[in-house]
Amino acid sequence: MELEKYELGGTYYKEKDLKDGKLLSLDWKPKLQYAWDDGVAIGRYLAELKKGNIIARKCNKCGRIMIPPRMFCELCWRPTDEWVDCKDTGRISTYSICYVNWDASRIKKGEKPHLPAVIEIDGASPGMGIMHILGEVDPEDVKIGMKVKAVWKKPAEREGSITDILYFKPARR
Amino acid sequence: MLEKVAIAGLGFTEFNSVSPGSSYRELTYEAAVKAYEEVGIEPKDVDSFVCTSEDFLEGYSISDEYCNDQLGAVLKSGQTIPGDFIHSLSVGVMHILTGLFDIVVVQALSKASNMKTIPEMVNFAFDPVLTRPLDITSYFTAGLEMNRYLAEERATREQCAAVVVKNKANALINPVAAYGADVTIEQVVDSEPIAEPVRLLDIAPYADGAVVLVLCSEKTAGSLTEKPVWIKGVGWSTDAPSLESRDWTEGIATRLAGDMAYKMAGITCPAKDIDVAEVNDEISFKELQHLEALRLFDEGDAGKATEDGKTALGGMLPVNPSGGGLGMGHLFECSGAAKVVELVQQLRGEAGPRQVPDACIGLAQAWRGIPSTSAAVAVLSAD
Amino acid sequence: MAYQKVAIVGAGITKFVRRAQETGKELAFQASKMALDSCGMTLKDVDCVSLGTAPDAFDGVHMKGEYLSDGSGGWRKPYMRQFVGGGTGVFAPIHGWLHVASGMFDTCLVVCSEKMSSCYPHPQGAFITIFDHTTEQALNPTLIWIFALEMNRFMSAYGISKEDIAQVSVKNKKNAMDHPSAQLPMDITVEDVMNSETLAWPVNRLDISPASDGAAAIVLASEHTAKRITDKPVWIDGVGWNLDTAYWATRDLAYPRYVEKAARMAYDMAGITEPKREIEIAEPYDPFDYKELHHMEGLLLADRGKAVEMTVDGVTQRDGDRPICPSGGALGVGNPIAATGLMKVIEIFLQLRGEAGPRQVPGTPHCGLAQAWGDLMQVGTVVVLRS
Amino acid sequence: MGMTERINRNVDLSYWEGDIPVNYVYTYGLGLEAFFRKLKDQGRFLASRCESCGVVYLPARIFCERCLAEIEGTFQVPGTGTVYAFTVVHKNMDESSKKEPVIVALIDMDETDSRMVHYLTGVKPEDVKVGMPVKAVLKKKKERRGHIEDIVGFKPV
Repeated sequence: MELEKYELGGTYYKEKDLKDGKLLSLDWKPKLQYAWDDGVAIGRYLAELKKGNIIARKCNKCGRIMIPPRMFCELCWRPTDEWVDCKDTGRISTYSICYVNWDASRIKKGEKPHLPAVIEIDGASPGMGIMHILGEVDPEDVKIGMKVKAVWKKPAEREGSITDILYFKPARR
Repeated sequence: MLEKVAIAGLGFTEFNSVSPGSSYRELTYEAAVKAYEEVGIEPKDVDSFVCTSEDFLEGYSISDEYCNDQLGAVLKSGQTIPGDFIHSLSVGVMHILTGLFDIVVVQALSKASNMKTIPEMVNFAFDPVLTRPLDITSYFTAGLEMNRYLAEERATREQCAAVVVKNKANALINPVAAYGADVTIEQVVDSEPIAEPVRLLDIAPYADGAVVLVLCSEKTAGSLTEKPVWIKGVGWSTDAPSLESRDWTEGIATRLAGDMAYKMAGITCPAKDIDVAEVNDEISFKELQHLEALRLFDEGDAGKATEDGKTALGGMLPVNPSGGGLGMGHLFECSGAAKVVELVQQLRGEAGPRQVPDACIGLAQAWRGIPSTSAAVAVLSAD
Repeated sequence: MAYQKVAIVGAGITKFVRRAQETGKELAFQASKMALDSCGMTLKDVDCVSLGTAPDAFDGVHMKGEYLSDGSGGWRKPYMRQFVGGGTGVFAPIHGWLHVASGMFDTCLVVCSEKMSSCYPHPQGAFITIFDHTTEQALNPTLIWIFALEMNRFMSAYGISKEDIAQVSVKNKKNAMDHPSAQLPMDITVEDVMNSETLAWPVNRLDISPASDGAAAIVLASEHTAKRITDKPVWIDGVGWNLDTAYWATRDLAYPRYVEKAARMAYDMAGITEPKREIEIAEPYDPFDYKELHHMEGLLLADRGKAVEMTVDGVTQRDGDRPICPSGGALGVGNPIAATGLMKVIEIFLQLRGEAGPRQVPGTPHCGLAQAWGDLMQVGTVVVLRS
Repeated sequence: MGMTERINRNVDLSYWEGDIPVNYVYTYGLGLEAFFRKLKDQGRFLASRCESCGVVYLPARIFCERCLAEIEGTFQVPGTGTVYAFTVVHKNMDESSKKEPVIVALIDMDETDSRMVHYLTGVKPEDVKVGMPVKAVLKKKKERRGHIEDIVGFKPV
C-alpha cells in the first residue's frame, strides 16, 4: 500500500466558517469542579506556606529531603521520617521567558514576559526543585545557577497556596 | 489452553463516603503497602504496573501522570487504562500471558467525594450535539432502562427493591462497607423519586477507596503466597455508545464479556459452576439484568430468585455478599476492584461472617456506569 | 519464547488538519476503514480493538473512549482504551501487541484518534490541567513552560545553540512536503525559525508542532494469520515503555532516562545490542524540535549531547546514513497527539515494506523504530519493527 | 510500612478547589451536519441506511457502526414513533428538585432501526404508556437554528 493511492479523510475548515454559519457548531462550557483532599503531606505544605515557611520531608534511608513533601519515599518504598524546614532561597535550575498565557493567548502589550523557572530549594536535597516564577529581574539578567529568594505575600493575604510566594527574586549577596 | 495467572497479594482501604484525611496519592499508597507486604515484595520486584484512571474523575488531564509514585513505580513499565479495574486486571493477565512479565501490579482508586459536580460530569459524557444540550440530569438513562425492564415484565418493582434490601444488609456485616443499612422494600419503593421508576435508594451512593492487587505467573505463585486465587477467565465488551442505537434491555456488553470469560475459563454452565457472584448494582435493577446477561439466571427469573432469597447469603447463589455498590458505594473506575476484593476473600475462605461455604469459583462483573455501555468480567477460582 | 509473534499487516490514516469538520468518531472511522481495506479485511475478521486517544479535555467528552468506540470498530467486541499521555500513539501498537502476543486474540484493530480543535480558546489551554492541581496550576502554567524549561536545560547542559536545534524543524517540515497527510509542510530556513515569534524563550513558534485533528489505525495479526493476509508483514520485534516520577521538577531534565529504559527494554526483546548500527531508520517523537535530539540520545542512537551534530552534518536527512523522521514528524505532518505516534509507526511500516513512495529512504531498511513521549516529561514508549 | 503520621484533628483537614477551565466548540460532523441542516431548513428527519447490513440510522450517519461500511446517501423518515421507554425526571443538573417533573422518553422511530431521546410534551406522567404513538413537535422555522432543541419534544398522536 502507498498512502498516495488513497483518498484520505479529514476535511479542513476555517474558524470563520462557523461564524459565517457555513458549518453548524455548538458551544459548551463544562462545569467540572473539584475539591481535592490535600491529605497529610500537601495539607501541611500549604499550611506552612501560609505561615511563610517552605517545608520538605526527609527519608532517612536514602537521605533525600523531598519537596513537595510526601509521606512515602517513592524510591525506597517506605514512609518518610521527618519534616524539614527549608530556607526560602534557592538556585535556578532552568528558566524560560514566556510571552503567552496559559490558554495560548499572548500577554498584553507592555506586560512584562512571565519568567517560569525550576528552583532548587535550599535545605532540600540537591536537584529537588519546584516550579515557580521569577520577579524583580530583567529577563536578560536571569542565569541558570542564579541564587534567588522568595518574595511572600503579606501574612494577612496568604491563603495556604503556592501563590503565597509571589515570586522568587535574585538574592543579594 | 492459556497459562494460569494468580492473584497473590491483595491490598485495599476502607470504602468510605468521604476520605478527607488522605490525598489520592496517600490513599493508593495505603492499599499498595498492604498488597506488597502481604506477599513480601517491593516495587523493584514488580515487572509492570497497570493503573486505572479516567481524566475527569480525577480532575486531571493525562491523569496517568499521577498514578505511579504512590505505587513505587518510578522508572518502571507503567500503563493506564481508562476503564474499570477489571479491564486493567485483564491487561495484567495479558502481560503475564506474554511470558515477559512475571509479577504485575494492578491498581484503582476512587475519590468520588472530591468531585463537586458529578451530574454535570456525567452529562459531559453524552453526545455533545444530540443529547447533552437537552440538559437532563444523569440518571435519566437508568430511568428509561428500568422502565423498559419493568414494562417487559422481567421483574417487579418490589423485586428490584429486594436487591437493595439484600445488599445493604450484606454491607452491615462487611467492616469496610460504607452504606450498610437495614431497610425494607417499602422504604426503597417510597424513597425520593429521582428519575422514576428510579428512586433514591435504588441508586448506589458514591464512595472513596483504593485497591491494589499483585498478580503473578503460575510458576511464581508458590513463592509469594500459600493461598493463590486463580484468574481463570477474563472478558470485556462494549455496545454501541449512542443512545440511538445501543441495546436497552439485555445488558449486551455484559453478556458478551461474560461469554468471553466463560470460554477462557472452560465454563459451560455458569448457573451451575459459579458459587458466588459480585455483579454491578449501581442501580437496583441492574443487578438483576446483569445476572441474566451473565446466564446465571434465565431471562426474567433473577427478580423472583432475589425475592425468594436465592441470591442472599446462604442462598443457592449468593450475589454481592460484600454489599455491592448499593452497600459499599459506587466507586467509579474502582467499582470492579471492590468486587474482586470480595471474591478473593471469599475464595481464600477469609470472608468472615459473609463467607459463602465451599466457595470455589467466583465471578466479578463491572459495568462502567452511566452512560457507558462497557462491561468487564473476571472468573476467579480457588484451585 | 512464550509469546506469539505479532505483525502489522495494514494501515490507515486521515489528513492531519488544524480543524476537521468530522467528529472524532468519524475521523476514527475513516482511518479504521482504510486500515482494513488496505489488507483486504472486514470488521468481521477483527477479534478485538484497542483505542488510543489523549486527554478527554481535547475532544471535550468525558469517557472519550466510550464515545469513540463506534467509529473505531469496537461494536460488541472486546474493546479497550489505553492511555499514557503523549506516549499513547506508540503505546497503541504495544497495547495491541499485548492482545495478540498473549495468545488471547489473533487479530487486533488499533486505532488512535484526536480532535483537539474542539477545545477553546486554544487546545493548549487544556494542558493547564496536566500540572499538579494543588502545587502548580495556581501559577497559571502553559504547556510551553515545561518544554522551554527542558529545552533551556538541554541547551545549557551540552552547550547547544538554538540555531542548530532549528535545523530539526527545517528538516522535518521539508520532509512533510512529501506526506499526503501533512498539515505544515514547509520549505524554510534556520533564519525563518529563529525569526518566528518567541513564545517562551528558547521556544519560537516554528520550534513547535501544531495542534491538529486526525486519526490513524493499524491492523495487527498473529504470525500464522499475518502470513495469510499479506506477503509483506512487518514484525513487532521489540516493545518497551517506561514511566518516570510525576515530581518532574526534582530530576535533571537534560536527559530522558525513561526513554532510555523503554528503549533498552525494546532492544533486549528484539535482540539489538548496537542500536546505532542496527536501527536503520527512526521516528522519534518531535513535538518540539529539540525533543527529536533529546529522544535520539535517550534511544541510544546518539551519544549524549551529540544528536545535534548528526543533524547539522546531515546524517539524519532522508538520504543520510541514519534517516530520522522521514515522514516529516509531528513538526511537519502535524500533531494530533495519539494519532501522531501511530502515524510514526505507520511510516516505519511503509518504509520497511518499501512503500513510502516519495518519502522512501534509499536502500529499503530492514529494521526501524518509532518512539513517543508524554506526560510531565515522564514517559517513553518504543517499538522496534523489522521486515 | 504505612504512613507514620496522619491527620488526627478535623480542623487540620483541608482541600484545594479547582476546575477544568476550558470551553468547547463542537462541529456536528459530516453525518449530523446533514441531519440538522435538513431539520432546520425543511423540518424533516434525515436517516441513512447501511447497504451492506441493512441497518437504518436516525440521525443519518456516514458509517455503519456494526460493519464499518461507509454509508452514502440519505432519505427522509416521518419523525413519528412509539414510546419505547420513559422516565419522570425530578432533579435538575445541580441536584436540586424540579418544581414540576419532566417526562423524558426513548422513542422507537418509525421506518428506522433507531431510537431518539427527547422530552414528552402535552401529556401527564400518569397517562404515558409504553407503546404509545407519538410525533415530533418542531419549533417554527424562523426559530430553528440546527439544534436538538429545534425539536420541542414528542407529543401523543
